[in-house]
Amino acid sequence: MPIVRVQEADFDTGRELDALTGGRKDVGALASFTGLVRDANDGSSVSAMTLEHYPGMTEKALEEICREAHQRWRLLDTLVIHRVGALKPGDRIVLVGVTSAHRGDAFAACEFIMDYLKTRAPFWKKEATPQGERWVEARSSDDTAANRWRK
Amino acid sequence: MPIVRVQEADFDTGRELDALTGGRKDVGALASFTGLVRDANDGSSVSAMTLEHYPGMTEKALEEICREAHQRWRLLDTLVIHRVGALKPGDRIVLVGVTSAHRGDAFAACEFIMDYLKTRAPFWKKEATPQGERWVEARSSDDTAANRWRK
Amino acid sequence: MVTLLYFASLRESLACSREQVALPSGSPTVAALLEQLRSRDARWSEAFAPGKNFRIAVNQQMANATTALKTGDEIAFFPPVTGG
Amino acid sequence: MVTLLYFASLRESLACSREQVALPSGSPTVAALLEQLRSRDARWSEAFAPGKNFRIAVNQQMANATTALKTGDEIAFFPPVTGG
Repeated sequence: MPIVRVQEADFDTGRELDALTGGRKDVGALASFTGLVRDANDGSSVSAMTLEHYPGMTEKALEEICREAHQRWRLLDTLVIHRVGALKPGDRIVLVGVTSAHRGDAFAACEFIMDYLKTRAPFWKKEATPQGERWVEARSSDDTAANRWRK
Repeated sequence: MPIVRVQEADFDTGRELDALTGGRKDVGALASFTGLVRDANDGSSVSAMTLEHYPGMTEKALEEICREAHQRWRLLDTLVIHRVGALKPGDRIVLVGVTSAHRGDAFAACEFIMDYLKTRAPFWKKEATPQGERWVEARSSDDTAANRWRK
Repeated sequence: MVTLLYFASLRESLACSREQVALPSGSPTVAALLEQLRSRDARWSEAFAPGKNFRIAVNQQMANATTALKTGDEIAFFPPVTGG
Repeated sequence: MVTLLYFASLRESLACSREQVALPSGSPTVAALLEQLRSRDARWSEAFAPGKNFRIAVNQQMANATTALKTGDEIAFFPPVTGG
């Protein structure tokens, strides 16, 4: 089942992942990914970041990505938590967790969700650098990563 | 840097992953995998599991797998914790964590470490089933998974 | 009327996050709406110039220039996304 | 002398986890050691029969039948691994 949350608050990785597996005895594999704010990007130091999103569409897009993952692989649960608002280097941005009986499905679905989130979920990053604020440009490598999953 | 631990005790996933990223501001991506004991395998219910290993060689094999991952991808840290001894369904068996600036490297290395661990690290599982105890047979799908990474 | 939303760099360069406009007449599409927006002034025509890399959502689903519009729709314009 | 270790199902079927044996004479290899073990009795010859799926480590590194042996080596025999 997909669980999707968009929030300003930080999250507790251990508690979230434990909740995905806790009490279940049919989970053999839990793959997870955490994205964090780096203090450097595209050759500039980064002192702060602001994450804008499209309330309403964001949640729909994330749920749709998770549902597509459930259709493609044999999964038990999927979790996406994505933060918005003001963040600083070292802060967590996103957590994706996927449980399955077997690791191949869990790994593939976790990476798929991240690749699709990067290209289809309406979030935008603005970085504060010594040269001023700047919107992060979309990377063609993210499109390439997402296109790998085309059937 | 590779961190490898083989232990009977359970581990705290959140604390271990937080320690991998904590205080660093150059980590953009943390990929992790947790393997757990399932209550069913190969058509039988499983009530308990015992994990045997080869003390000394186990740690060397895991460190070598991590070092190979560091050679293949641009990584910051790698972590492997593997439990041995008596386990029951729902228990954690293994945690692999990989940090990198970018997610592609972290995902690939995390899956690589699991695939190599499954085929090269000297652990053996014995399951208790209603028909008695049995040693888990190696899966050809694990060899196939590991062979994907051959250069 | 339809609701238009602008996000991120597009919101900033147009100095507008949300507005209500009348639909183009006939069988309106996103393309007709874009034509109407471009006709406002240089800033708007540049933001939505052909070849500019922006995304369109209609009622919170990804859409494109040929997507049909009807009264009450929520149409969003934004740059390529950069979350995660 | 060399130390031999047996793990998992092999340890159980041979009823032995660890022993010390003399090296085969000449330029000893794992193959010569295996020949010596097979000559013990039916249980040992079956456990290490050609085509049996077992693994060999010498001094905690994966090895094979052609690996050379010397006094003091630790040689381990075990089934394919199943951790994770």
